[in-house]
Order: sequence, then C-alpha cells, then structure tokens
Amino acid sequence: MSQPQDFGFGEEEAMLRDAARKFLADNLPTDALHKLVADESDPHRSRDAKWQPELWQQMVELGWTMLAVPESAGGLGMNAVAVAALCEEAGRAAFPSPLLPTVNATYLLAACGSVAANASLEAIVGGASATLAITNTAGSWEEADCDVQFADGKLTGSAGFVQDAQKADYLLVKADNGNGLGLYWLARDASGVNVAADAIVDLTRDQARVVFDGAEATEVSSDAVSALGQAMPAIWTMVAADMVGAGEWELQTTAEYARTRKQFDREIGFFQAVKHPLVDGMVEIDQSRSLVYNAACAIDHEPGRATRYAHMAKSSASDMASFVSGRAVQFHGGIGFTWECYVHLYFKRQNHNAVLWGDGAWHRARLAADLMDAA
Amino acid sequence: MSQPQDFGFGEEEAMLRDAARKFLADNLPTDALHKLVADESDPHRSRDAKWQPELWQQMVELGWTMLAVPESAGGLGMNAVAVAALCEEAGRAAFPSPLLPTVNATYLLAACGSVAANASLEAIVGGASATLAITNTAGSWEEADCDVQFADGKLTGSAGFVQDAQKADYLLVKADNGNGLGLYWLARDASGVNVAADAIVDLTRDQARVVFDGAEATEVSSDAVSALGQAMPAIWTMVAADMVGAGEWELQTTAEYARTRKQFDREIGFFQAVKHPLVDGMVEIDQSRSLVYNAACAIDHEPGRATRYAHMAKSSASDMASFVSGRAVQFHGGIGFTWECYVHLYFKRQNHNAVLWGDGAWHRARLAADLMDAA
Amino acid sequence: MSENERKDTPEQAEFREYCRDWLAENAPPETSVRLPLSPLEIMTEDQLHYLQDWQRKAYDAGLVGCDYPVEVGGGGRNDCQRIANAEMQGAKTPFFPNVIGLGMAAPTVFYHAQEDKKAALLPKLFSGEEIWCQGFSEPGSGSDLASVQTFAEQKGDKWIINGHKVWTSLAHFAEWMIILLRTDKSHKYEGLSYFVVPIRSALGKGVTVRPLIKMTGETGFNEVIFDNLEVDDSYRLDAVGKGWQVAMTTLAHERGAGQLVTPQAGGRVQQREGEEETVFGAMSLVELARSSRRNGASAAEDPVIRDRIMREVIREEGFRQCRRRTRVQALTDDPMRIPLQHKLRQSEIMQDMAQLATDIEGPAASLYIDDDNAPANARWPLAYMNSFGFTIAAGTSEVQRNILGERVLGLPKSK
Amino acid sequence: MSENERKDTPEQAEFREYCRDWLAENAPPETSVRLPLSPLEIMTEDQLHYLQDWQRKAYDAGLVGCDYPVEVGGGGRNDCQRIANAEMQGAKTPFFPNVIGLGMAAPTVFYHAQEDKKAALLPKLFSGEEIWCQGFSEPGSGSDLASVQTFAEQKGDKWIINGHKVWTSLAHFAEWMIILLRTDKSHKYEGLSYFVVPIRSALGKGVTVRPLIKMTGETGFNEVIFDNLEVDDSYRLDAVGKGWQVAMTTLAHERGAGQLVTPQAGGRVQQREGEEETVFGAMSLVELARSSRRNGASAAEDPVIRDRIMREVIREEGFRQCRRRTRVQALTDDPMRIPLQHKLRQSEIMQDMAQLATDIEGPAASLYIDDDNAPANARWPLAYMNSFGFTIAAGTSEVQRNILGERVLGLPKSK
Repeated sequence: MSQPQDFGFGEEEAMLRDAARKFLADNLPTDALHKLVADESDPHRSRDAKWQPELWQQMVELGWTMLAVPESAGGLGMNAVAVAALCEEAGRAAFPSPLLPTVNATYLLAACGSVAANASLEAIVGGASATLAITNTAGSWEEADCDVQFADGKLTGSAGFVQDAQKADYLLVKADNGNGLGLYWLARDASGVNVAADAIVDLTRDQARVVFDGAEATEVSSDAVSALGQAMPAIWTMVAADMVGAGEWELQTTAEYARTRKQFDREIGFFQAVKHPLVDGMVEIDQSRSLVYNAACAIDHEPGRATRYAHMAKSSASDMASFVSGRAVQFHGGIGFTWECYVHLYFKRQNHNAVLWGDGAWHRARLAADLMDAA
Repeated sequence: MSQPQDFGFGEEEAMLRDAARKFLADNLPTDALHKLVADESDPHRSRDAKWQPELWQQMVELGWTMLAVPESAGGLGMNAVAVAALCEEAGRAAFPSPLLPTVNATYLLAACGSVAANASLEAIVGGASATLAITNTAGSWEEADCDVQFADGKLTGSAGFVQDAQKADYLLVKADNGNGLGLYWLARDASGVNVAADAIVDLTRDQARVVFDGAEATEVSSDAVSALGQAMPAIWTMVAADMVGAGEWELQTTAEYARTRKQFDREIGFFQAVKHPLVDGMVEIDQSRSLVYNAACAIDHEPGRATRYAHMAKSSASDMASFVSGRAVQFHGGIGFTWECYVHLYFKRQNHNAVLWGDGAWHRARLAADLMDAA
Repeated sequence: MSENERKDTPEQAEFREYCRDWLAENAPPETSVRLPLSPLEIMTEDQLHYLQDWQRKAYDAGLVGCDYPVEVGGGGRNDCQRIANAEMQGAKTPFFPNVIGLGMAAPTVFYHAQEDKKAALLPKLFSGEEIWCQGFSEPGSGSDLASVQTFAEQKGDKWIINGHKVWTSLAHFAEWMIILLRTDKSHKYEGLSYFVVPIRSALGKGVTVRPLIKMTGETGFNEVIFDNLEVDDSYRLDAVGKGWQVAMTTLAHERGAGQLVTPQAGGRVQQREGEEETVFGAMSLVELARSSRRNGASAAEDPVIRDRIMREVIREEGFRQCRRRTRVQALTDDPMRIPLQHKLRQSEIMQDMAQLATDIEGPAASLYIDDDNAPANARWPLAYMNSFGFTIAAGTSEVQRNILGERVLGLPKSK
Repeated sequence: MSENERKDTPEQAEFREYCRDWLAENAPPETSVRLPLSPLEIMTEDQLHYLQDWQRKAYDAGLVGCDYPVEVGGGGRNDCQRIANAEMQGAKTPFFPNVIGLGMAAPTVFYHAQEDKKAALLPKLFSGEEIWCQGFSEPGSGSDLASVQTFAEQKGDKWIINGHKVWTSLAHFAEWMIILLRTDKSHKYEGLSYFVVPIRSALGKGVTVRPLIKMTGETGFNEVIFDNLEVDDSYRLDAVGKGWQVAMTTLAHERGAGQLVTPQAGGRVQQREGEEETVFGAMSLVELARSSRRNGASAAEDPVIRDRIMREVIREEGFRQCRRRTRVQALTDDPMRIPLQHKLRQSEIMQDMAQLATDIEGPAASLYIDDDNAPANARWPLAYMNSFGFTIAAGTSEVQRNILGERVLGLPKSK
C-alpha cells in the first residue's frame, strides 16, 4: 500500500484548511488572543483556563471537531492530512481549545474498535470534547508507568499532564484492570474525579493532575497497548502540525519586524546575523511541514510506516519549535522580551509542545530502534 | 593539592614557547611546508613520510625533545604546561615530526617507573624519537582490544594507527604477556618488525600498521593498564594543544583573507555570515586553549583531576578543530577548495587529530562516567 | 491515480502513457560502468559515453526538450517536459550528462540567441552529442558574478576574448561554453555581454583547458584561459551590454525558477545490495556504524551516534518530502520557497552526513583511497572534502541564504 | 604563592594581606535572605539592604574604590582594586548591589564630571548608600545607541529633559541615573550630551518610573519617563555635544576594557547542599537529570542527555579557565580578546543550559513557579526565559559578535 503523491490533499481538504484559517483569523486575531489569555501578567496568576467556549461551539457546528470520527460512527471520516491541516491552523492562531486532545481521543477511540468506543465517538460527533489521561504524574505514558487502577467498574489513582482538562467534557483514561491495561471513558465532572489544575507556563493551554477516587467509568478497550500503538502516530503527528503552524506565525511575524525595525539606519533584516537564522528557521519549518503531511498521509495509506514517519515529524517539529521560538524572541530585541509583545504566547506554546509526547531526541531514539535494530 | 593560578606558566616557559614559535616560523614557513609535503597532489601519491630530519635534529640539540623527560633520567623535567606550549607551536606550524609521539612515549615511560623504562628515557634524552603501538587494527586502545602477544622475550601480532612510525626510532608496544598487559620497547628497524605505511589523508603525518613476527623487545612495564591510566591525560592534552595551535593558524589566516578578499565591492569580512562564525571559532579556540593549560597544569599539580580535565580539553579541541577547519575552507571560497591553497594542510591535520585518541563525544562519555556515575 | 495525474491535460495524459510504455521497453539496463554521484563528476570517457547514449535515445524518443518548438529540435509540446521527467524518475533511469547544456545553456540560447544559431546549436545539445559548459566564475569573481573581468574587444564583426575562467565543470568534454564577458570597463552591470564560444574546436587556438586540482588531489573542474580567442559576433546573445539580463535567465533556470522545465532523468547511482533507496544514502551510515567499532563496541550501539544518524535520516526524508510537496500546489504558499531551498538543503545535508560518517569511522577516517583497510574505500573522507565544492560552488551557502531571505522573506538586500 | 602574588608590588602585597585578614574577620555570614543570581535582579528591600550593608562595610574597610583618589572618597592606592577583588572572590563574599554605579557611573563621573560633583557623588556611590542606574536604551534605540531621542533643551543654566528610557535596571531603587541625551537633532553623534540626573528625589516632579513586565510575568527593569525634568547645567559631564565620547568611557568600563578596575566582590548565591561550586551550576543539571525520568528511565542514564550535560560542564569549565587565563599575560596574545568574549560566552552558556534543563525535565518543564510539583521550583523554565534578557541587553549577542570580529579580528565594520 503506497501513498498518493499529493498526500491525499485534494480540493475538499484545501477548502477546509482555508476556511479554518479565515475563521480563526476573523474570530481570534492575535491581539484579541493576547487580551484573552494574557490579561493577567502576574506569575502567580489564576490557573483557570482562558478560552472562548462559544468559538469552540461554532467549530463544533461547522463539524470540524468530528473530522477524524469515522463515518461508521456518524463522523466525517476525513483523512488525517485534513485533520493535520486543521491542527496546523489552530497552531498558527495559538488557539486555546480542546481541539488537539479531542482529536487525540478520537484516534484512540477509533483504534479501540469496540461498541462502547463507538458510543464515545458518537458523543464527540454530538459536540463533546475529550482529553487523554494516559500519562502518569512523572510524565511517562510507557506501558509500565500507569498509576490508575480499574476494578469493579471504578477508577482509582492519578494521572498527570492531562491537556486542556478544564476544557474537556470527557476523559479517556489508561488504567490497569488486573489483566493488563485498558482504556476507560467517563465525564470529567463525574463524581470521584478530582481535576487539580497545574500552574503552567503556556498561556494558551490548561493542564491538570486528575485524581480518581472510585469514579465509575466505561471500558472502551481491554487492550490499551495495541490501541495506543495504533493511535500514537496520529497523536504525534497532530501536535507536530500545531507546531508547524505556530512556527510559521513566528517566522512571518519576526520577518515582518525585521523588514520594518531600524537600527544603525537600516532595517535589521539587512543584517545576515538576523537574515540567515531566519532562513534556517524557514528551512526547518518546511522540512517539518513536509514530514507532517507525509506522516499524516501514512496514517491512512501506509499504516505500516505511520509510526516511523510520525517519529520523524515530531522530532523535526520539536527541534524546529525550540529554535524558531528562541530566534523570534531574540530578534524582537528588548520588546520581544516583554509581556506586551505577542511573541511570548507562541514561545510558550511551542516549548510546551516541544516536550509533549516526547521531545526530538526521544523520537530519534525510537526511530533508531525501528530502523537500526530491526534487521 | 591545588593548581597555581598562572598554570605554572612562568618566564622560563614563556621563553621556550617564544623560541619555538620563532624557530618554526623561520625554518618552516607555510609555503615551505606546502612544498615539502604537498609537492605530489595525486591521490595515489607515495606513502613515504615527508619531513625534514635535520630540522628535528636541531630541535633535539635545543633539548626540546626531552622537555618532559624527568631530571632523574637526565631530561629537563619541565612542567606539562611547557610541553603543551611546545606542542601548540608545532600545531601552529602543522609541523611534520615525531614530536607528539615522542612526547607521548616519554609520559608513558615515565609512568612505568622501571629501570628499563629509565633506560629508554635516556635514549630519548640521547636524541632518539619514539612512538606508541598501543592501538589495535580496529582503532581501539581499550584494555580488551590488544592483538600483540609477548612471550619468550619476543613480540608477535599487529598494531594499527601507529603515528609517525616512519619517523620514529623506537616503538613502545602494548602486548599481552599471558599474565596481563605489559609495555615493551624495541627499535623500529629491529628484525621481526614490519612497518606497513598507511595511505592517509593528512599530509603532515605518517601512520602505519606494524606487524611483529617474533621481534625481540624489552619489557619496560608489566602493568600497562596503570601506566596508561597515568599517561593518557598527557597524551590527550598534548594532541589537544596541537589542535589549538593549528586552529589559531586557521583563524588568523581566514581572518586575513576576510580582511582583504573583496566581493560585492566589500571585504567579505564585512558580512556577518563570515564575521560571526569566525568569532564563534575564536570563542571555541580560546575555550579549548584555556582547558588545555588547565589540564596540563593538573598533570603536575592536581593529578587526581588530570583525567577529568584532559577529557574536557580533548573534547573541546576536537569539536573546535572540526568546526574551525570547515569554516576556513568555506570562507576561502573556490580557492580554499583547491590544492594550491594552504588551508587544506591544516584541514587534514585537524580532522586527523579530531578523531585521534577519542573524538569529542567519546571524551564526553568518559567524563560523564567520571562526574555522574561516581556518586 | 495521483492528484497530479488527475490534473493532466489530454495531451499530457496521452504523453504520460507514451513515456511509460517507451520507458518500460527502453529504460537502460544496469551497467558495469561505475557512475558518478552527479553529472558534474563525470571523469571517464566510459561514463560519458554510457550516459550520452542514454540521452540520445531519450531525445530520439521525444523525452528531451519536449516543450521546445520543433524548429529548434524540440518536441513542440505544451508543458510536457515535467511529465517526461516524472516518468523517467519513476523508472529510475540514469541522469543526463549534458546537465549544464539542458539546465542552463538551452533556455538561455533559446530566449536570447539568433534564430539560425538556435537551430544549429540546440538539437545536438538535446541529444547530448555536444556537451556544454559554463564560463561565469573567475579568480577575482566568485560570489560577485557582476565583477567578471574576462574581456571581449570588438574588431569589426569579430570579438577578441582574453581572460581566465575557473570552476568550469565538464570543460574537458565540452564543445561549447556559455560565457559572461566584460565589453565595457566603465560600467559594472551595463558593461557585460553574453556569448556562446567554442571550446573543443578552439583548443590550442586561443583556448586552453587546464584541470584544477581539488583539495582531495583529484581533478574535477577546470580553468579555461582565453588568449586572443576570436569569436564571430553572431555568437553574441542579446545586445551588447545586456549580458547581466541574459545571465539572469541562466541563473533562474539553474535554480529551477525559470520558465522552461529542465529535462531531468532519474538519479540512479550504484547502490549497495539491500540498501534502501535513498537520496543521499543516510541509511548507509547505519551500515557503516554496524561495521565500525568505537573503542570496543559497535558504533551502531552508541546512542549518541544513533541520534546523529537519525538526524540525517530525518533530514533526508524531509528533503524527499519537500520535493514531493513542491508538486502539490495547495500545500505550497510561495511556489519558489522550497525550490530555492533545494541547493542549500542538499549541499549541507551531504556535508553533515559525510562529516558524521568520518566521526563514525574514528581513526579509520584517516585512511585514504589507496588504503585497502579504508572503510567503504575512503568514500566518506573523500565525500566530506568534496562536499565543500557543493557548499561553495553555484552560489555559496551564504549567498543561498541571502537569496532566500530576500526573495522569500522579503528582507532587504545584504549587499 | 601564585605567579600573580609573586608579581605584587610591596604596596599590593601589604594590601593583599590586609584584605585577607579583614575578610577572615568580616566576610558576611550566610543569610536567610534569598539572594538573586545577579545584582540586576534585586527585587526586594530585604535583598537590597543586606547587600547595601555589606558594600558599606567593605567600603569603610577600604576594599571599594581603592584606586580612586582620596579627595573623591577613594583609597588613593595604586592598582589595588584587583587585589581586593581577588581576595573578596577568594572569600566568596556576596556581590555589591550598586553594580551600575561602581562599574559604569563611577569611572564616567570620575573622568568627566566637575570636581565638586565628583566629591559630592562618589563617596555615597562607593558606600552603596546611593544606588545608580543607567539611561541609555530607548524604545527606538536598542543596539543603535547613538540614535537616542530623549531631548534636553537648554534654558539658561538649566536643561529641560523630555523623553522615554527603557530597560533601566535598578531604577526602582536608584537615587541617580547616568543618561545620554540628545541636545541637537541635526547631528547624530555630535548631537549627544551626557548628564547625571536625579531619579528618586524627582519622582512625581518630572520623573516617572514604571516597571516593565518581562515575558516571565515578573517585573525586573523599568521604563523611566521624563516630563519637563529640570536639571542644573552643573550635572552635565564634559562638553555639550561630547556625549558620545563620554558614553564610550561608560561602555569601555562595562566591557571590562576601561582604565579603572571595577570593584567586584565574589558571586556567592544560594547553593544546594553538596553541590560543587560552579559558575552557572552545570553540575546541578546532573542533579536534575538524576531526579528526572525520561519515559520510564532516569534521565541521568540517557547517553544523549549525558552528552549534552557534559557539553555544558565543559563550557562552564572553559569559561572559568578563560577568566583564569586573562590574569596570565604570557598566555594571552591580545589582552582584550577574552574579556570581550565574556558577556557573549556567559549569556549563551546560561541560555543553552537552561534550555537543556527544560529538555531534561520533559513535560514537567511545563509547570511554573506556583506549582508545587515543578522541579527545582520551576527555576529552569524561568531561567530559560530570563536568559534572553542577557542575550539581548547590554549589547545583543549579535552586537557582541560584531565587536569581537571588528576589534579583535580586525574585520571591517558591519554597520
């Protein structure tokens, strides 16, 4: 099974992407975003999620939150490259929403292939948002590292680094059921669920520790390991897509500043010390972007290579995000170091994403095991 | 035991360094060096060592080849920082000679502390040169990797990557004597010794595989492991010193070219794409140089930390050498890519040194074991 | 059927099918001739003839110069060269030897030469019968092309050329050279004119071709000395003083930014057994690591080496996927953005890979091509040195970054 | 006895012994006050007062301003400040809070102010009683200092100042500001004049100090707005129009390239138990790695992380050894070469270390200072963001590279 040369990105996908770009530019331009999430500069600021639920609701009505849901479950069943394009636009707008976690939950549920999972997917079609609780409080989602137990229909234990937990309606939880790891679905506000918001750097996200104290949940898979094996490539690819969009915003915004800001009677973009690193950033962005589309395309057309290509995409995007974000602050000079300059919103989101679900080196280590040890 | 703030580099050491710099500049300026070693451009050129034995003889008479020999053996017993300064000047001149290998043999013999070793040191005082045969043909000098045996007073087996073997009068060989690893001393032209010159990239060196077929040799140490443990810091530090001197030549030569070569009606040094990497090279050179003096000083004054500091010096110098050499060729442009431009002599010597006795990453791995595992 | 194919015009669809059928029959078989990695490295007559034969066959079949008018020896088709290229690449054919002719000389001659010259020169260029080279660089003018000093003095309807060109690849095989000359010393840009000049037929009669020796000791490119070479005015391209504009046509096509698509066959080179097909051979670094020991252990077990190899594997895949993306308009905002990155990306990946390879080899990287013990026949130390040819020639990496910053990001010119 | 000590003059030797004895008695004890990493980050009155008390004691003992004449409150000694500095560093004392005063204002005032002003201003500067700040940067003039627009208009023997200065560290504690002002709009360099202006006493009377909020959410430095501040002409340093030359005195001393040695105490900051004494705390990355898990295993076991940590450990040792080497003349060809690298090297090591630390922490690097689960109290994500203050302020890293390329390597100016 080989990939279509055009990544499967046809007219329908292009229309969706363009619509999403316009929707976000119209409804949440960067100045509005800054007002929304950065009104409070105090490092001891509140941990409440800052977002616009009504904007999310409009996206639900546009059907964008069920792109990835299979048609069998009433979703649009669009290909992964279309979903990646949407995530890329969300990144470009540094959009605060449960989009990524809901997309992640969607791919994981679709990988469960159970009746119960199908019901959960229908909830997403119905407009519900969801997020994953598959990481322990030490930040690991490896098989061995699970601190949640499932017994007698109830969840006990704790999970960490749950993305956008305050924004999500449902939780998809990895838990040890005694015979192995399963996946469980429950409402975030179900009784026995305690969501303790983290104080985090990123202003466009919320994150939490979730403690389960005998919370009733539905088993959607009795084999979390194989479901995760299937879904992780999509999870890695979509966060990489978000980084690519955000990186492009940083590149264009910094280039614009370099075209206009004058020092020594010249626009600073004249100086190769500014120009050349911006070009290096562009080269990294284009590499990451191409790798994201390739990984997304593989999810639909070359599943046997999806994991490999997703490692490449996330590794490339993580390193790009760190480099481009650093240069964006540096080249904005003194102003770039202040709260009032919009750049820090992206800097923080990018550094959050860079270490989420494995940083560049972690993915390269996995890729090496795939390419070098399987011989 | 702590180090003198001035690295023990006093007036005597400064006089020696200045004399060596002048001696090499007067007797082997770069154009003469190029004529000497690069007369033949054919990649299939002869493997004969190209050097000036008479120049070496003058250095012998100046006493510079016995700087490191302890006074107890009739040498000058100068401190290691003085020896490092001499090696730095040899590197600055890309001097083809058995200096480094003889210095290495000197430190290793001094670490043997045997009567026989003392006799060998007296041979060096007498003007003999020597080189180490402690690496196997796979390039490893680790304890486990020794392909030479010693029995009934005779050596059998082979060693690889023997530096300047054609220039050295004596060989100091690591061999397995049945009870462990010992060190053995014999004349390079002794019967049963076959020196097969390698075809190598570096024009300022020669290198060989040495095959022993029952060659008589004298045991200078029955415990090669502890002798090497004592001497390796000096071996690493001195090759790093050579790289520092060569790196400085590359920096100054490239800066001079950047001050004079014009493109787009400007000296190319105007362009930050040239200026800033040259500055980065200078910063790396100064770091490496400072670390070399620190490591050399530790050999005499802080032996407990000599290994740690030598790892730092060689790691830093190896990375510096690769970076600075690459930029030297790149910034010389088309001409820098030709045989007639002197830069390639240094490029090749630096890349040879960068991987000799462990590259940057190898030394960092050892340093990590020292600093992180010994808890 | 790919998106691209779906977009084929009837003519393109029909031609695509024709190419496929013809290639199924005629794609040249594997050869014993050891092919170079790029056309610019063709050194032996054997290599040249094998590749010339292939170009001639492809030309006779109509796969070369498809979009040029019939009158000048072209195929007279509309936007079909990229179809032929895609199919030839799909069929993994060897590349064409007349790379400077097809990529730079042909469009320049076509847009700027006199009609009779087009008809006289282009057919033999397309067929590969006559190899072309380029005379732009000079000792005093590398990155700064407009500073060329090689002078052409007009004598009636002749021009007398004196001067010195360097880095002229393929000059040792070339029949013709496209050349940028100074015809007026008082104006930098307006003082330039552009000609086609004979090389082989003028050897010893005003033209001397000397191999330049690379830092590797190999001869690769040449210097060409002009000593009162007499050229007919009819070989001038466009007006006197318009040389710079003509050169822009050449450079635009060199960078893949020209109007005419360059005929390009696949890039087949010798491949190791079982080695996955790659652009630069990053996976061969894995092989190298497996066969190299880093003081006691296999380099393939060293996590730091593994990390570095994977970086290059990822960059190589990124390079391949960027090329793929350029063909999908909906996923490329600025059509020139990725093509203009091509040379920079390619040359720096090659350099970093070769350097990594020498690190993997360790002390064995000191061994050169004559040494039987050199890993991979010293391919990597050699490749590392040669990589500087690519980061320096045809616009240094520094100049490439200027071009990208200025043309794509709209930053002010650095000169 | 070190080489340096051997070179001591009798006066220096005697003074060195005096310093040692005094410090043995008077080096301040550990404090419960959590000290900042640098004087520019002093935020609380507690921090300020603890450090002011220490500076006053050191001044009273004659360890501050030793080389200035007695008439201006100095010690009247010859080249003894570096002796005091070395001994104070050896004794690991805290740093002095009046860092801008001692390093930049004092030499500038000394070389350019009227005699009576020197005597009036310098003693309280040396004692730390009056904190100083610097007014160079403006919103429109960061790297390009000579483009300042804040204007001073002469009215008789008064000057009326209007404008806006930014990035003024310590302004919230400062009594005085050294300030570069425009007194003539028609000339860029000759249009500048240099003054000392009151801050605290003029608050609400022509001067407003507002904290600038950093990307971390912290307030660190300030913006200072001048609205018709009236200053007596006697506070002008050197002639009208000579501001640029005066500023060069300031910058030379800031870069350690001035004639007067800046009084500097040790750089003691809070240290973790058992942590080896380091400049930047690279070894604390080892601790961090030991306590961090990278999906399942200890980060301290990850060879790629180990390699990266060792890079920083080596750079930190290199930084320390370069500082050591600057004091050994025979091993430094150009005396300014290493000192001019100091700021670039220091700020970039801090940045790279902080970034590495966040990579080691992985997802936990997302946690901020209020989060009880944040590793090392979120010190590293905070340090990473703050590191850009150091690579941007006081001459960006780009400007530092220009200075080094031009002053040390003699390359042509990039502006």
